[in-house]
Amino acid sequence: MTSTKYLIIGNSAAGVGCVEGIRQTDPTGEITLLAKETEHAYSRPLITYLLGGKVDEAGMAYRPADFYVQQRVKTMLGVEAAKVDPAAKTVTCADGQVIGYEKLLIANGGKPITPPNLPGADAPGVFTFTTWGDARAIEQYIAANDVKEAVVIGGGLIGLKSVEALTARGLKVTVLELAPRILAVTLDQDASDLLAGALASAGVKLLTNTTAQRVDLENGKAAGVTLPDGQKIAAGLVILAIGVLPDLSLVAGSGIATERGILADERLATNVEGVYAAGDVAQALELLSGERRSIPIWPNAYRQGFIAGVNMAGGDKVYEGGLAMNSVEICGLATISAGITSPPEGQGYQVLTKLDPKTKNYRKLVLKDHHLVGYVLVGDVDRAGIITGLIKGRVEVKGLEEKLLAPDFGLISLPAMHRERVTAGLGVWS
Amino acid sequence: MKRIVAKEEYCMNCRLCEVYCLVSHSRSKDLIKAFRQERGEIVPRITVERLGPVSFAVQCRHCDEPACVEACMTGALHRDPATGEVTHDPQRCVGCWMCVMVCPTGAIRRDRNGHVAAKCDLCLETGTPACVANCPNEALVIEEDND
Amino acid sequence: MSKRLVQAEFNVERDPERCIQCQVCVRQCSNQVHAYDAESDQVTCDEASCVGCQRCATLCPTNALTIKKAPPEFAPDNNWTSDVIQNIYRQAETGGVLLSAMGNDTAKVSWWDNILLNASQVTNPSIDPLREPMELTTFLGAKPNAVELNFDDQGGPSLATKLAPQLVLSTPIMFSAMSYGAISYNAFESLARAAGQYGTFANSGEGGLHKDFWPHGPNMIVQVASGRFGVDIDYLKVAAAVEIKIGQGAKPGIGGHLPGEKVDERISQTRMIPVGSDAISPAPHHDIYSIEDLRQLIYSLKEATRYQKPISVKIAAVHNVAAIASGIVRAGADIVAIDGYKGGTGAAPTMIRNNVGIPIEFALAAVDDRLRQEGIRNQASVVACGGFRSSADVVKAIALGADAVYIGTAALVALGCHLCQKCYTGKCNWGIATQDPYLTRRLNPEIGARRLVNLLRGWSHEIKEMMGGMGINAIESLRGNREHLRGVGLSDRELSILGIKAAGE
Amino acid sequence: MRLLHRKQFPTSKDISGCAISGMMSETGTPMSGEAIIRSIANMHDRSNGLGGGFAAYGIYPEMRDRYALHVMYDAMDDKQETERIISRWCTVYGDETIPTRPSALVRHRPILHRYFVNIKPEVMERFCDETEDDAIVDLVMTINADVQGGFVFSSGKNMGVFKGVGFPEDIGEFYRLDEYQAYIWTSHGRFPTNTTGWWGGAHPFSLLDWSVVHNGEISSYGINKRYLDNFGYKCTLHTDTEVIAYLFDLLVRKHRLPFEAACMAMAPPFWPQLERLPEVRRELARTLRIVYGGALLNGPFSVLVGHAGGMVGFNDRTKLRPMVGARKGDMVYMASEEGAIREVCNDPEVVWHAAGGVPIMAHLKEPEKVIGPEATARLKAHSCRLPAGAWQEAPRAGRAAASVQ
Repeated sequence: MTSTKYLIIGNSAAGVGCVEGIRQTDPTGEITLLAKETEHAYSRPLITYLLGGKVDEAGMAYRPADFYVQQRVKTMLGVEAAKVDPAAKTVTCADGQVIGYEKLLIANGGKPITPPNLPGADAPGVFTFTTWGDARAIEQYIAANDVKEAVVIGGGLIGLKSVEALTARGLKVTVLELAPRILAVTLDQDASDLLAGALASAGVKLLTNTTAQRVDLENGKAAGVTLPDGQKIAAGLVILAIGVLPDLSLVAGSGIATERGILADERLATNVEGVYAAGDVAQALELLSGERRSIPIWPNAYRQGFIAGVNMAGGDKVYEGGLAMNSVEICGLATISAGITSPPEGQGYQVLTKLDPKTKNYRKLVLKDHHLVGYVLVGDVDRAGIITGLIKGRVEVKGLEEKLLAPDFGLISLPAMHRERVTAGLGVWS
Repeated sequence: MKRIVAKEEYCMNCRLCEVYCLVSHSRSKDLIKAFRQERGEIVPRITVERLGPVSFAVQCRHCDEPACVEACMTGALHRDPATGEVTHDPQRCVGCWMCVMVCPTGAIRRDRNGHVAAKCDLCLETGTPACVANCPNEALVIEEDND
Repeated sequence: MSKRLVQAEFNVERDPERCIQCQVCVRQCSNQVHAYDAESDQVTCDEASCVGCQRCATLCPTNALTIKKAPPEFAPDNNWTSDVIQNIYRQAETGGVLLSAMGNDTAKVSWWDNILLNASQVTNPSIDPLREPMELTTFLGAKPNAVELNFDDQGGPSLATKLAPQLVLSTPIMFSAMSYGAISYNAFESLARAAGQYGTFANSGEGGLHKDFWPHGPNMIVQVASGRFGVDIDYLKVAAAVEIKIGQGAKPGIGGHLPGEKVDERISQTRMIPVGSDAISPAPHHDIYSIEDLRQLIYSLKEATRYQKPISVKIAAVHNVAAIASGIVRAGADIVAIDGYKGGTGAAPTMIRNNVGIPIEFALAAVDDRLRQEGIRNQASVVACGGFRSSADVVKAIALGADAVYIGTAALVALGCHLCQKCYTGKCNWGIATQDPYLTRRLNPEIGARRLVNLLRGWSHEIKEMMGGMGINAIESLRGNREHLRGVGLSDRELSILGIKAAGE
Repeated sequence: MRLLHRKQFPTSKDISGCAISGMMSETGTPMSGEAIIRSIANMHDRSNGLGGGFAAYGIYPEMRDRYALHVMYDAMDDKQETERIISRWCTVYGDETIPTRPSALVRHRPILHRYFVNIKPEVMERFCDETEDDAIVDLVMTINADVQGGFVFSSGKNMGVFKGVGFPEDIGEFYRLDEYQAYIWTSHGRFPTNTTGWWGGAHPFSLLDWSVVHNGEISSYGINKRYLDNFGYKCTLHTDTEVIAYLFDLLVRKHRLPFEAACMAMAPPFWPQLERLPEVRRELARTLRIVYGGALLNGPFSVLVGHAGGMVGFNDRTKLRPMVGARKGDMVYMASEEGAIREVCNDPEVVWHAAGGVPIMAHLKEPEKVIGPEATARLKAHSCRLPAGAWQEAPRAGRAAASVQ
């Protein structure tokens, strides 16, 4: 059995963040990093860009090639962790290796959701799309089978980025979205409509309120899908982009508490001493609600990993809470949203909107008790971060509401304390 | 670390910092050519905000724990722990605007031409930030921050 | 009449090849000369409003702008010049008094230019101030005729003489009275800081001393003027010296007027008058109708400051200035400041500015002579002011007999003033003579103080060079040393009043 | 050729180079003028024949309570006019032509005459609380200002100035100085550069018993003159030497400053040096400098001041002109060059260079015995003598060392 001071499971944002967090506090302690995938730390969101040809393989690196050497991290890539034994302070790998640790970070991420009752879902030509491996496989399949048409099931972020990549490769794409509109979770109706318009102008066919009933096969390979109403859509490629779920297989039966994900406290520690969780697998503090929620987005993953790393190395850093937010540019139309974008009626939310259909500029702000809790910007997204900062910093914006909607809205209108803090480079929270 | 500090009591809204920032990041490095030929492609990485008589310039604050670096999914944004400088590598940037989404000062702009983020690089190539060098009232100064 | 006859004074030339539409000029002109037309993406201008302050041309990053004096081309006439005609148009339109600012700009000669300095050759080594000591330290205040000593049993000497309070200057140059109100807070702060940094004095002017500036008190001379603005015991105590302002060279015989719109909260506190009320300085002090009254005020101020501060009296140079100065010295003043007719101001009736008073050169020479004739020259220091433009002017003034000089216009020029002479409009684009918060921030007092200190350093060094050339290494030996002055192009009468020989003599 | 008319011309200040030499017996032993002539002749090249002169103390012992007026005239008219004034002001106890030895080397001589006088009591009434010295000063100023061709060039008691146009050794020969006996001799050889010499312009310059020989140029002359104006001194000669004599008279005789204090007023320490003085002296030096700014002597000079009680030598504060001191027994020597001293004293006990601004002094050890009670009382009234070292400070930093003794 080998053993290490710090053991990190996962080689994405949270894992890298953890390495950087540990090294900020403990420059020398031994770190071992385990990951199922064999690639050097890469930018997972870039897989659609890779497929779309916007970045090459070299461009996938999230950190320089010598990053782990520089950080004095022992990497074990292609090794899948199988079981955590907190009592023994060991992790058993799928290949039987047992690794002892003093501090453990579980950051093995999520796993794609596959529809349970979709006939043909396991046929060649049907893919989920969350890893570099998926991107390679899809690319090879398209080339090998000369695919011209594709169906993307799911109008969320992964789905739409897949659409963009496939379109860029010259495929004709149809999107199936079960909800009445795309990006239903993060955007409101108006913003969804603007994006749907952008998709349409790029030649993408969008079908809402529907999904595939089955995958049609031809010679054992996917050849299209059939919708509940019997409509058939021909496609040599079907991408399942319904979403991801925290991958809890590793901790099953270990005594580490889980709900939707692994429960992590404000220091990203689990209920078990010495074990931390971060990233898509974790269920940690959410800023606005004060509850623990799983928010599988990159910035949260990194920050959680970083803070976990600091705390694992003996530091004391508190996670301020994650905020759901997304930036997505579809067919040239930029959209940034954060927090609550479609508040329920009658619960005291104040909504300010400004829409210019001609320029496709849209601003929507959601406030409660004179504090911003969410926003959507479409088109002119510049300086969105100021608004994000106001949400994160819980800055009272009483009297500023109208100014917030102005396109030249800036720091100068903000309360002096907040303004001075951020312009001093101290960030929102210091 | 060194930070560019804006003294709002002496900012007079001339916005020459924007002019010189743009030139400093132009291909030609020439005022007239930059404005004639490249305006629209490139944007200044500094913005003067004004409200009544008060104005000040904002550019990247090179935060201690930069939200943009945390949010950057490609690793294009990086904070040099030795100098504290937050750098941006346009070669690795894909223009996802995650940094735009989180920068609390709104200091990261979208470069319209390259479709990459554009932010203050302290004009490291030339040594002195163009905005500081050309601020006629020393409302922009470089201050050593000992934290 | 619907149309004004007054024509634009300046031409604004914009080089379209160079203009990049950055609009710096638009944002910087308080007179709204420049405007941006978004439709055509062009910057346009309205020349009629241009005052020729050169702000836009200075800040234009591509040097696309040239501001040129554009005198309307009336029929050539040496008497009825364009200025005269335009002034009459103005008065015909408004029925008002013509106003001007800064110093007398008429073509009358500056006598400084007709005085030349001496230098050593062979018989007397000139001194290199970079290698040899060169002393400019100046003491302002009353001096006794002689030093008296006591001797103890062993013959050890001790001082029996107790000196009257003195101001110690590292260089014989001070900043003239310019009130907070006439100039901006930042301009005032620049002067005060520079005075402290260089070891000289700034003068509060007649507008009081804001509490923010009290820390500069050890380098401030505070004025007590006819309006008594901002005068209370703390004001007197915080300063290094007190100056009774009787008159100023730019407008002898008349008072001052700060319009109520400039009296904001801060100025109101400083002047001790309500916000928005006009600050009017009467022409005379209404408690000084005679030299005896002046003596009473001088001694009231000495009592109030427990005889610890020199009391200065500032007068405008007028025809019988020598006799007046003698009276002032005999009335107990420690310092007499004489302001010549080229002295500056924020606002004066043009006719008064250009026609009342006498040049400082003659006034100074006459006063110094008179005080020496009466044997009272050491009883008070003489400070000359009114249009000093260079270190050479200063050297000449000191050689004529001044202990020190006040510089006002030169200091403002160092701060960026371009002498557009429109101080009284309150729209100073250089942030100096204005209270508009959008404009005042244009003067960063850190830069201002640095520039003023540089000016003092430069002039002081030049003074040292000129002294070194004369073979003099202490300012005491230059002061009143008219042997080192020669006149050129001056009449015998002028030479005789100045007390100098003609060149070649 | 009416030489004395020059004094009426508002000419430029006289600029000169020159040699100076002085010798004194501190015990008051009389010496003939032979040695001082040899000494000054040794520095022949420092003069150009346009002026030479001597001051001698103790030469009129039988008339030691009378003021000895040495006067030069252009013509007999001038003499008559002057004598009218003298007789109006003074009781004349004797007068005579100053004896001379005709010499081909001394030409264009004026009429030279001397008078032994006191101010008449009725004239003294005009001077209220002032002294007879003040009245003599007034008389000298009056004659020198009002009489076109008359010039009083010596006015002290028991001393006299002998000067003229020529090399100093020739002037000494001319005035037959080998026949006088004095306990102090000072001398001067002149090298004027931009004026021709005239008899009255030669050194020593003298007023009362002050005599000044001077090498150098006073750049502060313009203000020194106007400063003295304030106190009633009329500088008629346009020579900077004149202002030195008047300044000694004003500071020592009238303001009663000790010699060291007077020298400190005329050549004050630089401010940084002054700041390093011990506190008591610092305040004193500072006050002297502030009050006597107009008396500060600027420019290069070395000067020898003779008076009834002794001899003071001092330099400008940056020491731009030479001054060497030497001592042997009761003899003190001061000269521009050491050779001038060794010419008359081949084995001095000590030789030293005077530091800039620091006076070197010689005093009569027992003045009462030498100059009598009245002159001694006057000396005390004029100047407070201090114990040695009360003023003297270590050599001023950064300047030549005060001595090598």
